[in-house]
Amino acid sequence: MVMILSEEQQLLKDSAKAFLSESAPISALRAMRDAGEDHMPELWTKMSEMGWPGIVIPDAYSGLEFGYVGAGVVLEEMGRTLALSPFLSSAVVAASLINQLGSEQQKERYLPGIASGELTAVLAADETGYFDLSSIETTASASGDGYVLSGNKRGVIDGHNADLLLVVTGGNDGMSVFAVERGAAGVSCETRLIVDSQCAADITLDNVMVSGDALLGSLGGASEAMEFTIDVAAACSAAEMLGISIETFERTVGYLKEREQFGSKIGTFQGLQHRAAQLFAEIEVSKSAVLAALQALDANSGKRSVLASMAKAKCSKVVRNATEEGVQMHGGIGMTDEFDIGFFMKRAAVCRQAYGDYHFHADRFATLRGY
Amino acid sequence: MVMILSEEQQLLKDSAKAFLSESAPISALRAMRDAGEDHMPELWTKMSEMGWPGIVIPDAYSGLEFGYVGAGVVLEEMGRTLALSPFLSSAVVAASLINQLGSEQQKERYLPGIASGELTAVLAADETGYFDLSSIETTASASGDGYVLSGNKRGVIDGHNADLLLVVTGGNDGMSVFAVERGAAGVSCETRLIVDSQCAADITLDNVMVSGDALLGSLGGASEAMEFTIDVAAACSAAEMLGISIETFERTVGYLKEREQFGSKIGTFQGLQHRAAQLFAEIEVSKSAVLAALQALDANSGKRSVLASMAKAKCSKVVRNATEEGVQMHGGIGMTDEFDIGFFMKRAAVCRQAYGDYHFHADRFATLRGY
Amino acid sequence: MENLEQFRAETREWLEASCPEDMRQPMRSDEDQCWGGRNWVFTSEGQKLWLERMAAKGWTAPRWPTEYGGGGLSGSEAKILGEEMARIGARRPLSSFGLDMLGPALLLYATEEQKQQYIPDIINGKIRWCQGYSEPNAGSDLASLRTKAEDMGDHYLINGSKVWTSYADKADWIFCLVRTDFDCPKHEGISFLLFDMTSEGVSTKPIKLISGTSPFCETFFDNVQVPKAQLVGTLNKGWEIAKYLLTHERAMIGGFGLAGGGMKGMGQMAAAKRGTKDGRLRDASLRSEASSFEIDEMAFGLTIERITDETKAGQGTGASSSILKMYGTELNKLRQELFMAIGATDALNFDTDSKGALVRSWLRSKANSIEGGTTEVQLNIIAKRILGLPA
Amino acid sequence: MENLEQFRAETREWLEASCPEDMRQPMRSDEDQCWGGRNWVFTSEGQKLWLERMAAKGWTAPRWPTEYGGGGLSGSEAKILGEEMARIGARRPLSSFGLDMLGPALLLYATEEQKQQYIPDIINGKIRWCQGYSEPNAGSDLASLRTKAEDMGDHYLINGSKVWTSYADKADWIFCLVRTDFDCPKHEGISFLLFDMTSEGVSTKPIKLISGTSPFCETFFDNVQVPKAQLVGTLNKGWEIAKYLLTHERAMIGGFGLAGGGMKGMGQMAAAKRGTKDGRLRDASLRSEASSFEIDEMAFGLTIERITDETKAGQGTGASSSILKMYGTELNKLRQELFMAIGATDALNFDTDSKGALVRSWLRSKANSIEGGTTEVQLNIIAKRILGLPA
Repeated sequence: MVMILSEEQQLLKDSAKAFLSESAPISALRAMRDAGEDHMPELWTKMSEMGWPGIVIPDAYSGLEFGYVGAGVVLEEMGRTLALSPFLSSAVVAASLINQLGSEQQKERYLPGIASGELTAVLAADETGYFDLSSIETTASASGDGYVLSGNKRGVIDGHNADLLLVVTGGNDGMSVFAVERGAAGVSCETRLIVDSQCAADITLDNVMVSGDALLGSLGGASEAMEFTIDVAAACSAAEMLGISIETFERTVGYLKEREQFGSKIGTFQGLQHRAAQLFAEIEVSKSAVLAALQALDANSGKRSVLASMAKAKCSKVVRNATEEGVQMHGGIGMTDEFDIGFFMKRAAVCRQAYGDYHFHADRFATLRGY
Repeated sequence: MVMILSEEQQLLKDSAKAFLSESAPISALRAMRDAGEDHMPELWTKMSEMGWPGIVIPDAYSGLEFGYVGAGVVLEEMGRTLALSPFLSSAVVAASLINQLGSEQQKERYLPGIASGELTAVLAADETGYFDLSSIETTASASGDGYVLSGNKRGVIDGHNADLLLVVTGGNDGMSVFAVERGAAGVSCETRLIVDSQCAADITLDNVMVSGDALLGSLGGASEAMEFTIDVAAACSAAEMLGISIETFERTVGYLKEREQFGSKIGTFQGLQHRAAQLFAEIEVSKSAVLAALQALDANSGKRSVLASMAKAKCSKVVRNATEEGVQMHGGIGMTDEFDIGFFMKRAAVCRQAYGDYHFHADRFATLRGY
Repeated sequence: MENLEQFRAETREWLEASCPEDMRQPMRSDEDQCWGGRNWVFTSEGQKLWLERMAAKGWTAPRWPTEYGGGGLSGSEAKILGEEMARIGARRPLSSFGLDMLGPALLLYATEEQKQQYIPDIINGKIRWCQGYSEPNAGSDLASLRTKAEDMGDHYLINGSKVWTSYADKADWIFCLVRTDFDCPKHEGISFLLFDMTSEGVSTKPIKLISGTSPFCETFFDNVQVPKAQLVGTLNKGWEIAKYLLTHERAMIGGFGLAGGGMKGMGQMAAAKRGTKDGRLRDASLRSEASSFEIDEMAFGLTIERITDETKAGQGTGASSSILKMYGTELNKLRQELFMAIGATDALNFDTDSKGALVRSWLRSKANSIEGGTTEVQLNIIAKRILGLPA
Repeated sequence: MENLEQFRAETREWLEASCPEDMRQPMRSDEDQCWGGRNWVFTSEGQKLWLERMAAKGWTAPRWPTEYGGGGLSGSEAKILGEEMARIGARRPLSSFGLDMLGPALLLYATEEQKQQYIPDIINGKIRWCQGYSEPNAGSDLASLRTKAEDMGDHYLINGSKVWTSYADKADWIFCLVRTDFDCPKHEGISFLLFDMTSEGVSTKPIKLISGTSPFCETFFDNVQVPKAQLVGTLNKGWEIAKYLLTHERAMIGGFGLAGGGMKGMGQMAAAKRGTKDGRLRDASLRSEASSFEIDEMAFGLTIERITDETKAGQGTGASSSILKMYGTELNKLRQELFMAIGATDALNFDTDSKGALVRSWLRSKANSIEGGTTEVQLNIIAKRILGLPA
């Protein structure tokens, strides 16, 4: 596959960049936080008007069918301005899972709503904090024509704002996924503020009754679709981290060119120059990792999972390096809340944990590579 | 314990330094290699005349009873000049094992000879190349009053020159150690040149008959003494690596002060300055690691094994860093055989592998620390 | 040796009798520290008693001379006191820049009158000090400071501002670098002044950090009058005291590299939270990282011990404070990264209660390699002063 | 697209028919490469046939113009050829500095006569070239070269010496940087000459490396006469060609960062040698290091692909060769470290036979970050040319 963006993908990227720098600059995030809010509903409305929530959704369900490379370039730009939205969680991750696993009726029921941005869905899988899906203890018991779900889900970002929860159950029969309305009887959310000014929800399902058609796919048959979804989440979250790395790096290099110490621009110090050059190379390398993983999703190639975990692991390391150097090279001012660089470090912390951290994906990578 | 050398220890270190720089400079190693030799018998004779082989051996067996800190400071100086001798393998490691495990008679039989330098002994334990003592397959079967030993030992450095092999056997009964004369019927050595100009021997024991008093300690009862011996080997080999690191570093800093490029001394470049400063700090830290591990051996403290593996792991990393930077900062000339810096990298490769590499000791450390 | 054993026995007995139960609990957060000062509100009766009892023996400053209220202990005795306090988990009775920084400088540079006036109130925690060093835009180039002290006959008139003043909004007095001569190289013409933060013309403004807390302030001086008796050391030679204090500060910050007393090891903590398999931490990649960290942490702790012992024995290596500062702070940043990995998604909590402590502490740690002289400045010092590399 | 599929099918068929069996075996060591040249002794009939057959199609230089004997393939066709060769594990028929370095420069800078004269013999492997760049004491400061070429009317007279000349003792001709003007800034006054290594006055002396091998030489020129027709490009403007070639060289050396074709992954290799437990590499610490390495290795391989594709599409980023050189060589050093860790004590063998190959290759790799412009030089280039950081 040729590793450059197509003309359409490049256009989408350019327009995302223009829109986000205009409508969702860092100052918008700061204003949201200072107002005590934890999400940006108006921004989501605007994104929805542009059709973004439908980027990965097939045309048949009112999506744009633009693919994962498309979603990735938008996420990269979102990473640059730290725009907050349910794009990744609902329009990319949850939509992909429904599209993989759902019946024709279920897709028709949910996907157009997600594509229009009116319905937001979120994956409620992890119970350990470590994205350890082998330890899922939430149960589904058959009851009449439907099921009764019980269990606890942990750290579902923006879970309290979503309309629909894609609840993963485990047990001896294997993994299953149920589409559960957040408002359903027996569902309760405990929300907590997290470091990037969003909220995460710990969700309790206490004997939640759902009808038979809430089950996506077959009982115990979700493993393959979940693997695909992990790949989607990993590669797309890597794209967001790439955007954070690039923006943090550019701001830092800009600062090196302007800040003076000991009578010289600090950018003249070779110690800093070499570290900046190394970081630049790492970012170039992570760009390729992300693009390859996204392309493999679009092609559904056999190397999809290996590439996705590679990209998530690599970008987790690089974004840590980029944000640490960002703060360090800015010095004291980089530590102040008044200055924006800390926002990147905070969002990076959330992205690094989301959908499996470095250790999770390095382990998955090794396992997939046969050792 | 006060972390400084006693006056006696400092004196020993100073005299070792003086002796080695005079009698065993790098040029001696080069001459040995170029002559196609693999050890330095005359140097060993001189060391023996000074009593070094008896440093860790108790006074009761004609040793100096000077302890492991004493052995460590000598090894550090040996690392600085890359002096080749059976000091570590025979006088420190093998002597310690005999002293731990042997009966009064056995100690009297072997230790005075080792202390005088006339007898050299060597540990023949590993069969995997990874110092994995849980996989020992060499067997000892009772036969009359004695035993029959069979098995293969791998990569025993200087094994073909030693008089006595301390053969470790395994099996369900646990580890045992036998003192076997290298010349015994059924013992054969295949030697091969290794990178630091020594030889290593792959040793085959083919139904080697030994008498009952060849068994050190009880049958299957060697585990505890072997743990002690691993600690001795790890801490003392760390001391040798420390010496290599220090010497390589000093030569490299010297070069930075004299070599000119682009019209300046290369030592003025901040990129190199910062790396040199970081390496200096790492060497300072590994000094403490080594001293603490050696002191813990002398005190036989409860933290002995943790400290020994810590020191070996840390010094393995630092000596790799020091020798890599040594070659890199010297540039092309550092890659030539004519120049001495490569000798340090080669010996470091051997020390890093000997008695368990970084991975071995990092794993042992984690296990000892309870995780 | 016998005397030391006796000292240990007596100390143990006294500590058992005197250290209140709640002062033997591990600190849960920075909030549990006792800083003292005019406006201090003790968080418990135990905190108050503990400070009073320790101060009465001079053991808030165990090695300082008894004539100013210090403990007068020898190095070996002080070590035993530390060991015995650690044995019962006793908290430090007083956290104080007076103890850690100003005091040692006063003992070295102040007049007898100044020592009598200031040191006792440091030891008993009556006066809380802050440090006026950094200035806006000066950054690492500390000596380029511009806060001005004009000689007005019987007093100096101070105008200017400081930044990164730790707890300036809570401190009673400040020790402050000011420029008393503008017509000379920047390292000359600096003087070292002490003055009351309630003086007319002093104001402070807390700086909010990315961690959400505000341990630092901007501090403004608008025609502040300072009596000349409050100058320490020689006029225009304040940089010497400043360097001495920076060295002390570095060593202190380097201590961040040490694990907290009585804390579980990183790997054990990870195993407890993440779970084990066959007795090993379940996540192999995390296990490797934890062991690599613990190896460095242990070797670093031993290095502090070794350098301390060498210094006592007169074998010090000069810029060791730079090594400790650089290494210790980088190590602490790594420690906090590992805490975050172990805490996993729970660690992202940013609530203001104790649930948010982990991530705040992680964010706070990023300043370690900036404050008290950046890592880059320490590396420059090592390269030039110890290794003698050319400029 | 149809044409490409047809090209693929035909290529596959031809390769199946033409590639000798022994040329489909993985190379066991550097010894298995075919370098060609006047004095080349083929190691097998297969090696000879393979070179002849590929050269006849111009496929030793697939993208070069057919008029000089090249393959004349498009980028897409050349990629397919590469893929099809990899499919059957076909070896490269010819390793050559003429192909990798000199040829591209000749296509760009040489006269038509020079192209006709030199390029065909590069493609068919008749002439083996070496590169005369570095000089004693110049090190990274390449442009400070002092080898002199005096204008003697119909020829230049060369005096001076080179160092780090790869395989100078085995090469037939040299492409060489010489100084033709001493009275100007060092980057001007350099010219680019070609000459025969059998010319009178040329001598070579192999340099023994720490790996025990001697792939490099010192090369001496004592009154060597070089016809003026053998000057490439403009007199005194040779530095431009030199820079172009350095960029090529960097990209080539950066390729060291790639795993060899058809090789097992690092982790699998480790698992095969060290053993597994519950399906996982037994040594958890080694497993973590292997996965971290493979992640970087894979991402780096993709970066070469991406940069190649971008360059084709005219979107190149300038100093990308410096990035690839720096990253690829550091990666290869790490690869060799891992080979050593996996090989354990066996890997220490220094015998001259194949048993010693591992450690020699490890030692050899340490030069990767020095030759072709040190890692430090690449970082300077990135910092200044790409990032625009001030000098």
